[in-house]
Amino acid sequence: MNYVPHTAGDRQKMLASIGKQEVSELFDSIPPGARLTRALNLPEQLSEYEVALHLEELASKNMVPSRLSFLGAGAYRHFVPAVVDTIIQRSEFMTAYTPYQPEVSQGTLQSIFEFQTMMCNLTGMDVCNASVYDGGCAAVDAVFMALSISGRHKVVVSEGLHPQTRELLRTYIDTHAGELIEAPLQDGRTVWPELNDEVACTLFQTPNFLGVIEDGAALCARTKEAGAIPVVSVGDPCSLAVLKRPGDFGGEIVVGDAQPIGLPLSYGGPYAGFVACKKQHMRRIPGRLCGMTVDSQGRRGFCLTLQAREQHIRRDKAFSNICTNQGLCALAVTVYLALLGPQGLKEVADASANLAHYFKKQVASLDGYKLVLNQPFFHEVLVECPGSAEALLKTLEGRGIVGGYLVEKDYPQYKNCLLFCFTEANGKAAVDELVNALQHAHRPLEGATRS
Amino acid sequence: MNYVPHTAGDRQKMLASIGKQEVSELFDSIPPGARLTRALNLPEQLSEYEVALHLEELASKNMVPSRLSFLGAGAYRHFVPAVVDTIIQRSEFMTAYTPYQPEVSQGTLQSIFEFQTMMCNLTGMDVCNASVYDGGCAAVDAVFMALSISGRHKVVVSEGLHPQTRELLRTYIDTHAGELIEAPLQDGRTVWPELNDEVACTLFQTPNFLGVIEDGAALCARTKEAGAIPVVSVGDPCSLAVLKRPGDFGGEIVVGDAQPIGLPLSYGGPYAGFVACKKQHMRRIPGRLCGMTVDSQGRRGFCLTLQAREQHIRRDKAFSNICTNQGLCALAVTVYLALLGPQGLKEVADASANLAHYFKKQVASLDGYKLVLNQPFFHEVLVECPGSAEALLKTLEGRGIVGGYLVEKDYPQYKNCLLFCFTEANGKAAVDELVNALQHAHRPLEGATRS
Amino acid sequence: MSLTAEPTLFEKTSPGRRGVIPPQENTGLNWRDEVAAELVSEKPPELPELSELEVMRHFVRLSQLNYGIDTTMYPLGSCTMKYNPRINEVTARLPGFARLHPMQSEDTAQGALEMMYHLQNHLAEITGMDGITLQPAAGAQGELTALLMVAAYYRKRGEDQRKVVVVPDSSHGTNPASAALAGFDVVTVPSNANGDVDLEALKPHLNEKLACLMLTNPSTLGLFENGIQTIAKGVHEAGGLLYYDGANMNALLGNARPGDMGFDLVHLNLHKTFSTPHGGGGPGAGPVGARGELVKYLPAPVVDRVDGKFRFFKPENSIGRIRTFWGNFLVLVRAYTYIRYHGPQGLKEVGEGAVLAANYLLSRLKGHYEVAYDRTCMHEFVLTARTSKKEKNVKAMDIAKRLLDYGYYAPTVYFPLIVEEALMIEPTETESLETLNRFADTMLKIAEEDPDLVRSAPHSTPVSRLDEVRAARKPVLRWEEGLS
Amino acid sequence: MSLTAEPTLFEKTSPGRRGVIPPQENTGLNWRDEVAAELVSEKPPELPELSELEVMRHFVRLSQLNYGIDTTMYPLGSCTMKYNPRINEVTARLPGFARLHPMQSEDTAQGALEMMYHLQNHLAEITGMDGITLQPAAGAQGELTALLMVAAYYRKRGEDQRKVVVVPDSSHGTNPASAALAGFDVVTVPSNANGDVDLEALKPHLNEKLACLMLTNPSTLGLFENGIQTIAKGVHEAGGLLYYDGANMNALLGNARPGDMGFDLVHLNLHKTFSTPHGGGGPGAGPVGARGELVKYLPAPVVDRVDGKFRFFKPENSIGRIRTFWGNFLVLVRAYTYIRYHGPQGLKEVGEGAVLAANYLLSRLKGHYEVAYDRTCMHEFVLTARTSKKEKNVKAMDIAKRLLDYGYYAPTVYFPLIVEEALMIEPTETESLETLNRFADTMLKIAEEDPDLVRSAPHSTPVSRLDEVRAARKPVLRWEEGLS
Ligand SMILES: Cc1ncc(COP(=O)(O)O)c(C=O)c1O
Ligand SMILES: Cc1ncc(COP(=O)(O)O)c(C=O)c1O
Repeated sequence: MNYVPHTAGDRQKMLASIGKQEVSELFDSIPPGARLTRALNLPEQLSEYEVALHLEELASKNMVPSRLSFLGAGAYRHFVPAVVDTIIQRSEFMTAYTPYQPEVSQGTLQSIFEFQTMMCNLTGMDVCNASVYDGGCAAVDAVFMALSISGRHKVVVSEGLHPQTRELLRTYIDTHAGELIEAPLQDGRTVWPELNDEVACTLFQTPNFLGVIEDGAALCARTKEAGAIPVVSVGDPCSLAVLKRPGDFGGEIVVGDAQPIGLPLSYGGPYAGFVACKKQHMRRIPGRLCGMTVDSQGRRGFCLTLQAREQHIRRDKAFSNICTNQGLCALAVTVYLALLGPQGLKEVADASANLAHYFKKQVASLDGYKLVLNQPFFHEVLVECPGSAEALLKTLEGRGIVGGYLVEKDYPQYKNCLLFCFTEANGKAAVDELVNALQHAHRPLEGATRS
Repeated sequence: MNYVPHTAGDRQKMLASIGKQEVSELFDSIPPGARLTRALNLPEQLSEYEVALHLEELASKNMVPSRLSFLGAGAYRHFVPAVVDTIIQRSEFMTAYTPYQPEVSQGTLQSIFEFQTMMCNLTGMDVCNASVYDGGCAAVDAVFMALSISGRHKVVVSEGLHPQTRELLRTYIDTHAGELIEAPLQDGRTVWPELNDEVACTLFQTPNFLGVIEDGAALCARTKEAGAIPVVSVGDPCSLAVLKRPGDFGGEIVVGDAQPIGLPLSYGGPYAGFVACKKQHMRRIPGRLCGMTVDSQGRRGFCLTLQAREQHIRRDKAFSNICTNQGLCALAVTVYLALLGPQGLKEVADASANLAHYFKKQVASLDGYKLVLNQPFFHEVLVECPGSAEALLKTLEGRGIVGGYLVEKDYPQYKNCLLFCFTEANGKAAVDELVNALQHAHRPLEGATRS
Repeated sequence: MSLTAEPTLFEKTSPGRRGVIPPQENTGLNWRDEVAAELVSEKPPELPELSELEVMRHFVRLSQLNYGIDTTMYPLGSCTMKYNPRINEVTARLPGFARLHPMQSEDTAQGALEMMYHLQNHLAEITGMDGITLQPAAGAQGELTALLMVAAYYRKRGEDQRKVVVVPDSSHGTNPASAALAGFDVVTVPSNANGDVDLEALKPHLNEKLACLMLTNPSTLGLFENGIQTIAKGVHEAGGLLYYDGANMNALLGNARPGDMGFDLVHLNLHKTFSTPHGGGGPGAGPVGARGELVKYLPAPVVDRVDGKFRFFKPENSIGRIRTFWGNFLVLVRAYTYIRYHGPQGLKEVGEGAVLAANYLLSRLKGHYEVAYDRTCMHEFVLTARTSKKEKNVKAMDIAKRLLDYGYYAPTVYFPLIVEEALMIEPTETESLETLNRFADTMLKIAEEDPDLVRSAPHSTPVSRLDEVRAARKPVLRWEEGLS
Repeated sequence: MSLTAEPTLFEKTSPGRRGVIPPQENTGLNWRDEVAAELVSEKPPELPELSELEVMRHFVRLSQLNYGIDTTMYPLGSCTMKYNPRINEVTARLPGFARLHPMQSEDTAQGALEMMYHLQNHLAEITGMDGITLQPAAGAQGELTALLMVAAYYRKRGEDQRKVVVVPDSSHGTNPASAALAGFDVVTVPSNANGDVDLEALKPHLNEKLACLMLTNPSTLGLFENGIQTIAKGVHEAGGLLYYDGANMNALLGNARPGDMGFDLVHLNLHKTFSTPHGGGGPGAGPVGARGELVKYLPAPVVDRVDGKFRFFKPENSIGRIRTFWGNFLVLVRAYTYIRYHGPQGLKEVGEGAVLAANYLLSRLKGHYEVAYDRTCMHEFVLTARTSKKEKNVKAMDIAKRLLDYGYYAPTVYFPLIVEEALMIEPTETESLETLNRFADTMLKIAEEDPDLVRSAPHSTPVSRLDEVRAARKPVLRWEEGLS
């Protein structure tokens, strides 16, 4: 099958106009050795119906998280209103390119402008770009920004930053001759080591990977004392509705992934990373920016701007190589935020945090389970389990519960500890069911040891 | 929850302008005895998320037909391309009303015009309306048309017409002082009784309810000899791509349900009935018609026309009371037909018929199963089962197979017979699986009788 | 943007071009070999030949020529063009609903039946009725269904002489049309100066021939029928039945119920009050409710719960089946979703919001436009352009067309018939104060505009006023070679 | 229709208005009681307050200000704006994919991993590579990924001195930007009069400092690189690697493979060749393929099958993780759907259709427009308006803008940089002959139009040319009180 509309007759007409006999002649410039003379070794074509069935079958082999899913760890299952998907499926949004021709792209451009505005308001920054690949890449971008702004080379990163983001930094840091210094957590909270004048920036996440709300004000203040740039990574950005904003406590660059505010889990992508910053760093920000201006008749309009930062103008001198970004995902976030509004987003955050604190209370009273950290937290709670946490996860799975995240993979110090996440999409009854399951999960195991 | 945007402040402003203190005052014209003073006794409101979960739960209690579904009997599971739903979900189509203001409804109007055209082409008629409620109602409408055109009162209806449509005729016929005469099938094919000059019309279905392709030419000819109007009901309209069209064999009014050509099964609705006819009956056709005309600047445009037939103009003298029709369903059909095109629709019909004939061959060789009819058929086959057909259906259900239709409910003469339906959405492998299941289904039963 | 006319599909066709290709499988046989040649057509059907992209683009472009609720305020009186919630589109597309075959066994469709069962009960509670059928596909079919029940009821009681259905002169066209279709004689009673049914004029018809009085309440003037209790008493004393056309039920949700006003039968328009999308003409759903004895006459089947299982059954004196299968099921799913979303409080707020919005808009327009009946209105109100027509030769239709230029859909015009140059405006509860104000400002502006400008409107739409006379005189109802 | 400007969300806000209300449950506690007050904000965030209908209408109206593939031909060179099949949107929304949590155990995501495993293999076959990573989110990230692999490869071999990446002067901006970002020194080589890499100019760089030559083939001029085999030989003999920028792979599908031409590394743009929607800027996916030894350097994780189970694993010398989680998964689902739909034959027809359409359009425009390199093109070609600029002062940008008036999106302009006044046109295989002809006719018409008219275009779009200088000089990058 294909979507090529040319009939045999069309092909004849086209070839005649070109002055060729056969379509294959058009490929004559390919040297014989480089020309494929066999068919590609791929499965045979399927009709639309068959391909849909095939994909349905593949999809059915996955276990779909329900209300009984308590997995967060960097991707959060919040409720997304139906309007969001309706809008992003609008042909005029979905099948447009990057808005190079602003006169026929005002829809995309204005929505980017609205995205930028709302993300600035949420983070307390002055400028936000039109999205980058994901939250991890946004953190890398911010570090590169800081290295280039400061001319320094050390980057102090909290152990509370998402482990995968820390991996990314390790992958990329050499390209900028940077040096990564990891600041360990103490009881789940970041403590900076000595910061000297080689430090370009610090980078911490709040709420951090273990769910803890960091003391952002203190961390930023210490960073600034050292003349470094405080970069803040946002855990779940819905928390910005109820927690002090990075801009309020001294952050100068704020990054994160907007997935939790408008995007489905999607097995990890596409999401929408963002980089926001204070005005002074504006010209160093990577990615597209949309600005408000006027047209030749003085009417308001929007266009891409400050493109001198970008690869298509600056080539090897550009600050970033990004071209295609996560536009449609950013649009989804824009629609989500417009739908939820200040009160709605606050309620999402409150409901999530309340359920997490409700769980904490319940789990603390369960035999064998222990709260690991004694810190303020948002919607994720670290719990030490009696016995093997991995086995516990399997048991829960058998009951249709997607349990928490096994942190020992990334934090060996927290053996048999699970990070449970709660959002408004769980609901109290699901939390009660989880608690109940936890309470009974280890019975058979205990029984087994006794016999 | 609600979708009312008025804030408390808005309400105050609005009341002030009206000159009232409280919204409840606006209801003062309702006499106290008629005013509800308690809350409605309904389940409490749910958030969008919760209502979605609730409906998902209800939906999950239904068994969803897969490729292994062989149920037809008036509703046919053909493949519907994804584009269809995309188009009918376009805001501008979905949230518009009947196109009373043609200047801002050209999208709806032109697509109705295209629907009318394609349905005329498929049926061989000159005029088709913009849809009526369903295929059964279309048949009733056609009978009313014929009664009114002919001034006669008898209506001869084939037993091969969908049993539910025959029920409808029984419900409605008295209102028009008509008299229904049922013409029994002989070996699955319609044979008219004596037709005299009291007969307003005859009405038969092809392919009929038992899957048989009627001898339309003979049936229409005999009808016309009696000075009556031949009304033809189309079984699955995809058959029009490969069978002689009613217009070709003498039909003057053609009705049917367009569900099979573009609409999901939807547990029976909404579907799209249609009434098409030859030019001479045009001014008696019920329902909306869209016509091509010009605007005040001579540009082509479309508008509703011949409205003098309709209730909003003619009130108690109208030919039909229809107002809201099945517009969006007709649009789905229009998109479907445009996507499939002549070749595609033909392939759908051929694939369906071929699978049915393939099945016939297989089943005929199975022990205990018998083909009931010795007639040309399209994509439904009537099979007599060894033992209880009802029990067989249950057995098949246990294997995930939605078996055929138990015709004895409507045709007591066909005891233990099942009507199996085949479409391109089944595929050969599914048919083989059905045949295999049939072969083995009665084993345990036989075993049971032996012991 | 260039919203130019879009050629028809038939002008874009190209022989041999393919769109979607259906699945195919080789069974090794050709069914044609087994069927007499004269039954079969070898010529493929006459359908346009386009690529998938061409089809997509065609309909996307066509859609752009439409106004819809999602693009603009749509103050079309009597039609309740409110926001169509998108979650309803999601629930209606759940495979467990959308893929269900209507002939499946009840055992394999318990979720569908459960939904229908609850929806029946919810609609009964909302209207104050004892039983509901979900079958009718629209309001008009609901009317016809109910009138068939009326006829059967009287037949059963041996009161076959009751052949008269009375409708007010403000009634919707479907009311008399349905009554006539059901075999009744239709009598129209006038409205009084207040817009209510003229009780004196009604009286002579309250006799042994009366089968049924059909009332819309609030009426199509947007007014609550003041005499409703007197009317109900009179009709019932005469042995007649009272029918409620529920097209305007939106106004009363949670504040009043037809059952409590004395109505015996009602229909609802789920595509109005319960906001299922109008779809450019349909589909809708027009459930009918009945009280007392009449419940036994409901069409078959209705859903009941027996021993914890949901089943279809046929009421004792049922008029029979009135359509195929079980109703416009996916429309029912949407309405059920809507009801569960709102709950009792939400529905009450809907009705109140609708009435508040209408009265507010009326207060803004009063003084600038002539009001047909100057009372507190319910969810809609009717203006009259009779003076404007007389003095400036600007008719209701002109004002309606001019609104299109400003990006609004038009009010209902020339209905109800008893108001000369009627403009019937229903803002619905989902329009914001800001939108209502902008609409009012536009109306005020139009009232001051150059009559020529208004008379020749619309000016900025893809086409201008269409020659409807030509359309009717020389009907072109399908594409044919040679057209252009 | 009135496609007037739409106010921003912030101008439509109304204090206290609610849109969607999230689910809420009373847990009997308030988390704020347990968290220090200075961490918490009591003030709700600054977001606009609108009703659901207002939000819906806002974005529907905004969308109407856009052109997209579904509304018009979008001949944007280098971007492969072909039809985005809707079935791909359906498969990407299957709950089993869309709701899957990236941190679920592999055992509970076997369907997802199976799809990724097959997609890796299919892309390897299509490109002639030995291994694929699906991780990169776009072409540019693919480039960077591959260049990190190059760096790691040479580091491992002890060839740290290989610091030079060579790009042709026709290369896309991301190529030099990625190379620089990856820490390489970028050298640009000129193209010859034929549009190919100037082999003489290249030679001096084929030395022990050469890490990699990045080539787009067909080049950004739409031309197949004539010297490809010579180049490959030269690069390899110098110990360097050859990188394939797959942005233009659409032309070659099924007819040629970079692996067979001697490329060692490739990236693909699934949002181009495999038609996942561009979404007004993204998301995309930029899988990278590698040959031989380089496979061991792919980023982690890749999917493999072990004992019938699908698992993530980390290649031996992996450069590590280059993004979070497993790639733009739902974009991968779409591309996989696309590949399975087409099969080997369908994909070949795609490439052939694209090349045929481009050459046909070129044949229609030749003689009326100056062609930058008059050769058989592949999937796109480049015109130059240099004479038009000189003689009529009508620039490439003017022609581009004028096309908007006729309802077409514009070609890519001023790229590649080596062509003065470049207009780069890529029709793609999904445009019909009729559409190509209409586009060609329009281009011919524009060539004859009054230069003033063309220079001041567009005239019929929602806004006219924007003041981009002002936008950059006084950047307004967010809404603030007082703006208008
Ligand atoms: C007052 C009134 N009654 C009845 C109807 C008919 O309802 P339907 O269009 O659903 O058949 C309408 C529809 O406009 C109406 O406004
Ligand atoms: C030739 C070429 N290379 C690379 C890229 C960058 O790809 P992406 O936008 O996916 O990052 C593009 C995109 O326009 C391109 O055209």
